[in-house]
Amino acid sequence: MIDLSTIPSPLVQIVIGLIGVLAFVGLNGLVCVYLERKVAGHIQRRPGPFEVGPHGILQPLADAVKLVAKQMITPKGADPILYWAAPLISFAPAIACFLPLPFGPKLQNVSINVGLILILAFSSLNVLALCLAGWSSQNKWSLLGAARDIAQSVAYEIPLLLSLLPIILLTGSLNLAEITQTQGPWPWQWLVVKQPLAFIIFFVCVFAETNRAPFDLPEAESELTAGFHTEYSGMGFGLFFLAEYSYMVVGCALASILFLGGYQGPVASGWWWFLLKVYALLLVMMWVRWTYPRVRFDQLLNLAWKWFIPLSLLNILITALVVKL
Amino acid sequence: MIGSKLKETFDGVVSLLIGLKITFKNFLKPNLTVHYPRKTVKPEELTGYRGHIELVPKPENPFVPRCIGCGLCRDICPSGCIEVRSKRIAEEKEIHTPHFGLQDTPLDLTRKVAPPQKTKIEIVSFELNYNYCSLCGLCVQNCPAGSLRFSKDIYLASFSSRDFEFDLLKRLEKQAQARLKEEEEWTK
Amino acid sequence: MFDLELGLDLSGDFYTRHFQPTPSEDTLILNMGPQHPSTHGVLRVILEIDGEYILRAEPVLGYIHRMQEKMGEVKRYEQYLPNMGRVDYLHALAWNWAYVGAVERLMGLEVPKRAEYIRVITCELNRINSHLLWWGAYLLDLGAFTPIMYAFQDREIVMDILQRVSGSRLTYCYYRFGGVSQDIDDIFIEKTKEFCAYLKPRLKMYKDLVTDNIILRKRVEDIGIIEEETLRKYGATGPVLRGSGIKYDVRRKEPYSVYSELDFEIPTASSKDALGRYLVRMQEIEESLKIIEQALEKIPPGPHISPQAPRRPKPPRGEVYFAVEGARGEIGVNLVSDGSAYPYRVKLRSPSFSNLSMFPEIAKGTLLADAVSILGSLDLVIPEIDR
Amino acid sequence: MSKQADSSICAYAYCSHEQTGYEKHFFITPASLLQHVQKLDELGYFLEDITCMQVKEGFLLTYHFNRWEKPGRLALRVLVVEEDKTIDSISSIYPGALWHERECYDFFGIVFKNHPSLIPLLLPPEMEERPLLKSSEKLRDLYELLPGCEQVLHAPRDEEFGQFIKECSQKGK
Repeated sequence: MIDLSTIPSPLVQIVIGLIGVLAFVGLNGLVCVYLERKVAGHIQRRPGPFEVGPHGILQPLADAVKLVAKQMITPKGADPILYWAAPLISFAPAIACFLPLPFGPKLQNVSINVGLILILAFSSLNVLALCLAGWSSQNKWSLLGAARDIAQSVAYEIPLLLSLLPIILLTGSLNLAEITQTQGPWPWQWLVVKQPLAFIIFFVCVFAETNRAPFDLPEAESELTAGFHTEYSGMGFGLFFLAEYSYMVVGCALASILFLGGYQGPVASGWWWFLLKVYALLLVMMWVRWTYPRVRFDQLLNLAWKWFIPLSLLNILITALVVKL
Repeated sequence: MIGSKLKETFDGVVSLLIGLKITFKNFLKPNLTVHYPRKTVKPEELTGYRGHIELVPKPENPFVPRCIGCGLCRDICPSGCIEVRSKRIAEEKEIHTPHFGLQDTPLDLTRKVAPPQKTKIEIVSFELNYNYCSLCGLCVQNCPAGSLRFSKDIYLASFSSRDFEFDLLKRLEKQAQARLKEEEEWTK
Repeated sequence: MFDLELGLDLSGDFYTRHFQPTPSEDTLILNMGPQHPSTHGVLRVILEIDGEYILRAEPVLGYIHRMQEKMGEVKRYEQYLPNMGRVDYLHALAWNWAYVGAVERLMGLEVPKRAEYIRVITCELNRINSHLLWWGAYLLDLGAFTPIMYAFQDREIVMDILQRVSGSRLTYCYYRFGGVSQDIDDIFIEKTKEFCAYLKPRLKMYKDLVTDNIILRKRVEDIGIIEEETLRKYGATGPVLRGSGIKYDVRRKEPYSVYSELDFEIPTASSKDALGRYLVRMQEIEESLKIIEQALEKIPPGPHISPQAPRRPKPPRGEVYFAVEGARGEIGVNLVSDGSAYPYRVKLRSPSFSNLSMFPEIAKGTLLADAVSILGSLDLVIPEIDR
Repeated sequence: MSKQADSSICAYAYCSHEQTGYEKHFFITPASLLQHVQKLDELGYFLEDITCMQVKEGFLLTYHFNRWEKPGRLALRVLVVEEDKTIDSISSIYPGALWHERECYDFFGIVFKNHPSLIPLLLPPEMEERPLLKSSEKLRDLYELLPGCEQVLHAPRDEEFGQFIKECSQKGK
């Protein structure tokens, strides 16, 4: 790994970083698809992908080739501009979210003071994309999916932000690298010990924000066939897919930076600890997906409004008191 | 009120964790899938399996089926997928020439002297259209000669439906040849 | 596609046009199916929804209609046997039994005791199989993907056992007039006993994994409550009926075969909702295990098919009705014979047909997600409805 | 248990469950169908199914009823003549009959009066022919099919059914 801070010009630094992030997002998509299918397979006591390459390791590549090669169909009556803009709007901010993430001690694209805010702002754009996709597809199922997605995202954005406030109160910073620095390498020095409730709320909200089961209501295939992306084919669908996995990584990365000490770890701190934590959390997300039934829509909203928002407010209050005293 | 609500929530969370525990345990257990082209089902697991029907040869001659050509299987088949054709052929019997003392008589006595002609049934063709077969087993059960049985062809696949129109006589012949070959090799 | 003069919406097909929306601006006509993932096969439900609330629902059938009843009239009695495995492919043996039983009743044919016990064992095994598949598929409807794989894991064992005697794995054609086509052997008995011992801890695992899960509970509790009156007016039977607390089971109320000699309970649930139906089915698996174990103990030696069993039955004139308890409810075969080798009329009474006809009534006013849950809890097999 | 179908087995109203699967069956007139079904509804019967059969005399509609508490499959039989293939729909009493009646309409073309939507259920809507109708040489007499029912065919006896209902209500309530 190169030390990004040694590159003199910030523009060159950002360009190289962007290329790196793009490569990471693409690679991550492949790894996640493979992991997801293997985890699902082994939980269900079957091998998962097995035929393409040794232990099916090339299967995601084959899938990607298939998706790229497929015809992109615009349904009759759909608004073509909005329809094809939606996957791009979904995918582009996902890349921006990676920029302020400190992967390692020196491995950070842009070190800005409002890194956290930046990520939260960019990740919220996903709602718009899903809404557009559902609306412009001229499909009733997509429309229902979009409607669900807006309600769900709006509801879960609030506890997501509220659960992060105690961290900001404790560390006094919005800079992700600094927040990492305030935590030590050992698990008991991580913020999750001080803020277990915030961690749980945050993590559950990540599930809802990224539309993962058991909160995958916008795409709920047994109810809405495929929800907002019912009509998408080829890379249109592929981009939604990539974006979903990217947001999952962003969510897990935030969780590991804010609560689990980021790249800091016992013995030797470095980017490997960061990736380890991120992928461990990703595996938990997959594990959960293949275990639970889906919740119902009103239950999902009830959970946000009746449980998570009051609880996270309470958490802020207690934290503020403790910090002040 | 709040107490029961909290208890319910707590139990709910516990149930969620139990679910995770069960799936994790299963995650660690070995796969159950049979990787088909590399592994196949053991033959003893195929006991009772009904593949398509095939002919049973006579014990003394593996090339000739036991079939007596009665056509019962064809009649009883719900899908009408069996076609049997047979013909009666006279068995060649030597004709006893009349006594030499009578040879000069003008009467044609040969017919009277010859014993009644015996006929036997030869199966000309026995075709099965497996595309329509519903594997009910009525033909096997009702065959009076015990000439039908189920094959164990479990891995039967093809791109063309024509491949499932079987000539069972040919199949029997092939099986008999394979058997002979096997026996030869065995004796060697 | 809007006829301004008549004020009619002319888009859609015959059935959508018949399903005119109520004159209101906020509703949406939604075609759920015939390829929707949770209508299991080829059922189509036309919904009128307001947001996600269902105002009206109308099932449209016939997508895999095969005219089984006509086939019954043009085939001889014995030739119709393989059709029975294909009416309800999940509980094929119950349909086998209903038809074979009707012909036997018509002819006054006595079935050997051993054959009766074999029928009970295999039919109950098949019932377990059917309930397991329902369980998996229902959870698939509710968004849990893993249980169906576990269910298939167990189903595989049952299918192996049944394949041993019947030759097929799904669309069995095993019962014959006056008995069964093949006798069971010791390995069958041994494997069945092993399976009974194996399934009990599995059921415990299912309970921990799914039944106790709070998400599932919230998805099925108080969903799709069916009142007694509705059940009676629509003629619902099977677990749907017992889930509302009515103890009606053909095996007990109208005992056929050797069920009267066996000791088992009819599980009921008083909650009347989807959870009730769910629990009834889970308990029925246990009861079936109990029946199988008893039957394996009690099975007498003897022939597996009656020596008087006709190869080509020609039942005397008359009409019979034979009902058996299938996994989905009361299966009835109504046969009319004119004394020839062909039935004069075959009427198949399928339980799913009556159970589904309740759906418009139950689904009214529920959420779309709940409608999926209700549809799943009715345990529909569409080929059985369409016949 | 020799159960040859001679004339003794299907003696009019009471027939053996062992032999036919019915407890009782009644021939009634089409006009009285609704009021009889109403009475069955009051007695707590549920509708199992409705089936139809074409015979030389016309169409024999059979309504199967059963009860949850006591065994008792009951068949109500109504003969509809070829010239006038209409009968009252019982869907106002038993909404479960809606689909069964549509099915009969599909297969035999029998028109049920006051049925809210008598449209094809199982067959494609554009299909004209009625698949379960038989050609005339295949048709049988009702006498042939249901031996022992001769005396009631020409004069369906509603009073017998009335008697039964009376008995039931006295016993039951």
